[in-house]
Amino acid sequence: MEIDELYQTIILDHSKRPRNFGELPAPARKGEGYNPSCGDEIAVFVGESSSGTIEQIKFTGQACAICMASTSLMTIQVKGKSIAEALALKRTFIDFLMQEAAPATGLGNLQALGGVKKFPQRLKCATLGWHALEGAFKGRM
Amino acid sequence: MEIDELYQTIILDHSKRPRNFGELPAPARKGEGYNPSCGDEIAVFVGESSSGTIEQIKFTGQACAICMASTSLMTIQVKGKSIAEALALKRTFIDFLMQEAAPATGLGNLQALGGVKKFPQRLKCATLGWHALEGAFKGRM
Amino acid sequence: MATDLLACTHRGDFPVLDQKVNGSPLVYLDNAASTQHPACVIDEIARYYREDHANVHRGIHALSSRATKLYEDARACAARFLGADSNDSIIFTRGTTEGINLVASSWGTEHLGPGDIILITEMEHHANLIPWQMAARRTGATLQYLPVHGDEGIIDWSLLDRRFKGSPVRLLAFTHVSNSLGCINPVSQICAEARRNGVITLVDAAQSAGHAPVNVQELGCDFLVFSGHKCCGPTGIGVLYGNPELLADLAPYQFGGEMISSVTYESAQWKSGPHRFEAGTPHIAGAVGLATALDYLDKIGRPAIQTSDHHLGRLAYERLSTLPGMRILGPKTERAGIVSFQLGTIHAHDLVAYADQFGIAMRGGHHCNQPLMRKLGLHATARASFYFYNTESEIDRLVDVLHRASRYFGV
Amino acid sequence: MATDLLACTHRGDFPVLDQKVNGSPLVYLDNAASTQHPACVIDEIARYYREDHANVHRGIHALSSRATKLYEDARACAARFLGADSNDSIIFTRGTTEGINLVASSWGTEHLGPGDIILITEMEHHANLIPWQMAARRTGATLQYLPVHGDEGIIDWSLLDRRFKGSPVRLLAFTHVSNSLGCINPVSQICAEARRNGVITLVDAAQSAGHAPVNVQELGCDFLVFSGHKCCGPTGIGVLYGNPELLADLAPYQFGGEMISSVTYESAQWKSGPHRFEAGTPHIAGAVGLATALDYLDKIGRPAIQTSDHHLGRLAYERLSTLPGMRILGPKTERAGIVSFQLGTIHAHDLVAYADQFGIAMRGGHHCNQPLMRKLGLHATARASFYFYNTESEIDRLVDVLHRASRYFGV
Ligand SMILES: Cc1ncc(COP(=O)(O)O)c(C=O)c1O
Ligand SMILES: Cc1ncc(COP(=O)(O)O)c(C=O)c1O
Repeated sequence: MEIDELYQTIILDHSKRPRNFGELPAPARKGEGYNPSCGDEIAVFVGESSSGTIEQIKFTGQACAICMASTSLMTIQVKGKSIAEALALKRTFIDFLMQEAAPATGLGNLQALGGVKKFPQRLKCATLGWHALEGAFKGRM
Repeated sequence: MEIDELYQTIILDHSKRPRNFGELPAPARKGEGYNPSCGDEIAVFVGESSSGTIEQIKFTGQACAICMASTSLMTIQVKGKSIAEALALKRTFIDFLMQEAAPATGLGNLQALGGVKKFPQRLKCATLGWHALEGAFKGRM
Repeated sequence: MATDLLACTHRGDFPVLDQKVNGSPLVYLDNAASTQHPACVIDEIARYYREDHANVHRGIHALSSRATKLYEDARACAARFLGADSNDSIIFTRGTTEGINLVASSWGTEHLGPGDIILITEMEHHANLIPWQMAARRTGATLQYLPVHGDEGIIDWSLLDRRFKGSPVRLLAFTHVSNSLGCINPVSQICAEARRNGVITLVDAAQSAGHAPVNVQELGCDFLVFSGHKCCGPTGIGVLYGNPELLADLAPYQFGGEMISSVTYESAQWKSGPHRFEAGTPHIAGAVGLATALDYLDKIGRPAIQTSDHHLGRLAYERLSTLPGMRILGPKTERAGIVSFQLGTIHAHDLVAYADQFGIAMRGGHHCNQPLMRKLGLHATARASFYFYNTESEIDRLVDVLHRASRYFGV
Repeated sequence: MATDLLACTHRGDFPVLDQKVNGSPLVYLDNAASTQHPACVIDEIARYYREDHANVHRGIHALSSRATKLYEDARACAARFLGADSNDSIIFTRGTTEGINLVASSWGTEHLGPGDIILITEMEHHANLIPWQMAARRTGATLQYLPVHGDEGIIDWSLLDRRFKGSPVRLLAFTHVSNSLGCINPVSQICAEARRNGVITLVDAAQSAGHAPVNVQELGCDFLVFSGHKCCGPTGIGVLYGNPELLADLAPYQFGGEMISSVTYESAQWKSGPHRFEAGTPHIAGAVGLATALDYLDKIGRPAIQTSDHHLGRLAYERLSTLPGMRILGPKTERAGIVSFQLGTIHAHDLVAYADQFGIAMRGGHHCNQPLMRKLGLHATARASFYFYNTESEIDRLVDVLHRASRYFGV
């Protein structure tokens, strides 16, 4: 069934047991994402190393399975990356979801969200955590 | 043709050569009628006798043939009547135009406006002068 | 099976229902968001455009007279539908939202000032909440809320009298049927109480006008609003009923053609009657289609529709209650055909997306009741809402799919 | 006969035109009030209701996704139609009137104050006049007029620069094509002049958007409005284009669902983008039908439609001029397909009623240009207005009937 492409096993797993769930204390950076059409909220906390890489990352929030899993997988995938690399990955991920034949380079398990291509209404869910991440790079807590 | 029922000879005649056209000086009463959808305006002037009958009546205005003829015929028909009689005639006239089998008692030549029954959009035109007349009974110049 | 009677005889009137979605027959349970259209409404809209269309009011030629007659007949039809005394008390709007905005703007600006209180309930749709927040901000009036208690959504209406007596309440705006709780407010008692206290009332009938007998004389309200698209009518059209005395000296809302009696370069004067509130070319086809819809509903009979609604609502409540982890909002009995719920920890979006795979159409979200949801500790619920074309077996299919969803998402 | 080419190929697309009125084939010359609908538009509206209808935005299920996609595709279509950079600059309204009211209210309230000048022309439709009178009254700004000279309706646009330089003009609102004079204003020069002087522009494209290429980039305007029903589209839908920078910080106009990002019992925050201005359930079927209409027009080609319009307008002017006692408003050349006239002393209502008996549909009245009519010493005119489905022989029939009318009313 098509629904199984959306909710792949790894997605259901990450939505039920999100990794890196929780808060980071200041001076970690915090970014928030909000989806007005469903009320979903995600907050992402980022702690940087002195060299500017993402050393620590956690998130909290109330959201659907797609959003929870996407954010959980994101935290795994961006840890250790520089801010520039993380933002590039965000671009790759969004292109992957929105464009027919976009490459999945560097996405790793995030490819499991490919089912969203067939459910454009869920695009916002799949990207909410990423917008929160970008927000974290902008404001200090 | 149906149009000839609307524009009976007497109507065309009265519209081109309206009777009692002109103003009356004060202390005659003046009433105005205005049709916002076409900009038509009629003013009716009434001079009463000491016994309260309509001794003199004149009108001015810019309006379509139906309105001009209806007002012209009205001035003839109400002259010499009491205010109560004139208002009763107004009622009879409007009922005559709006109701299928209403009597035409006392309408005289005003019956020539019967064609309006088939042209309900023109009802306002046919009654504008009458509303001005009623207005004249309300306010002194 | 008795209550499938309406669906038996009338489901076939709705072309849209006869389709498969994701391989399964469509089960349309999103009626609180928008209802579907019987063929007679769709056909009448098309007929209007094919035979009679022209601009209204200003025209003398044949098409324009026909269009004007249809448009004004639609007004008379809406007046009949609401039991209004006069056609002049019916204003066509885009929908419920515009109707409330019109009142909040025109009536609010003239009748509200600092110290005045606007009273609404905590269960209002955003459409009956934000316009009052804005009116309060603009006029200096204060917006107050009648609290809603618990998941059942109980409002203690007996406190109303004290609220009225204790403070300068000018207006009470409230919903007839809550679009997320499914509860039914006792409109006529409330309006009587308000009238005794000189308080103006606005009833949001978006969820009731097409679902139950709604008679403005019996309800005793001053304003009442509803949307065509929630009662088998076209999109883009709705009705604002206004008590003729209040309308008589209400300022216009929008300005343009058809609402003026005279204009100079310096100033303008307004027409009397409903046209004052209908600036510009109206949604003629919408009014015509709405009239067809209202006549269609009254041919079926709103009491019968109400019975069907309540039966489906109660049945859905009962059967959904059997699911483990089920939390249902709104009252157990005396409920409309609107059932919002939270199933275990499954997010409403996931549940609705899952159900869609089986052809079941539901809403998931805050249903424009964000503050209420927050108060109840919820972000979103799934909502199944019924109309007379729904069947008991559709409820069974819903329950079955929710069981599967529980297993799927591993509650 | 060359210009009947469009009517030859496209008249058959319009079911309404194929009927007799009072025994004669309908000659529909009331296009400035409202145009007719090709079958493809009527069919698409019906198809939408039969197959895809559901409420938009909030929905995840299949019908709602389809309806949302159709609605947002319609926005993209309107953006393409107007040459707008971004879909976000397209706001769906009820029509031209609502679009102007929205700008006068939202933009006006924030950007106008005592001393400021709103500049419009003496030829504006009431829809582009009264909202500015009211905005002036509300904000303390002053409403000024660019004068119109003579029956030809000439505005000396070369004075604009001096007007701008001499006083604090904040906004210039004007019509592209006058609905009673038929003249065409040089929009791009005017907007360029305004932009150089930091003056915001609003173009009323009610009479032009469906009749000629209209590209907001090339025109250089800040706001532009039009109505669907005047360009083969449904009633109840229109478009407001807004320069994205101006829209970005414009306050909402109506309040309710779909336009908020977050609501508490105390306050609300607005969405960004066009949805902020579209509170409540929109006229989905209207937007869908409008998109079909706009695509239909662009398939024919607006340059071809413009050529046809101008040809019919010029021809009508020429042939009507041969009638004794004829007074025609507007320019002799460079005119749109709108011809208002006074025939001898025959009142417009009588003329229009008479023509209707021969199946000819025209308007008679002040055409929502009351102050202009008064300035020209007229109460009302008859107006024949053309679209690409009209033919030269229809003009001949009109001329013939006007000759008869002259005899009938004994001019
Ligand atoms: C120039 C002009 N502006 C505005 C309008 C108003 O359009 P609508 O009635 O569709 O809002 C019209 C049409 O009557 C018009 O011709
Ligand atoms: C109770 C209630 N009020 C108001 C509305 C708003 O109606 P509309 O979107 O048709 O303006 C709705 C529907 O969403 C509703 O359920």
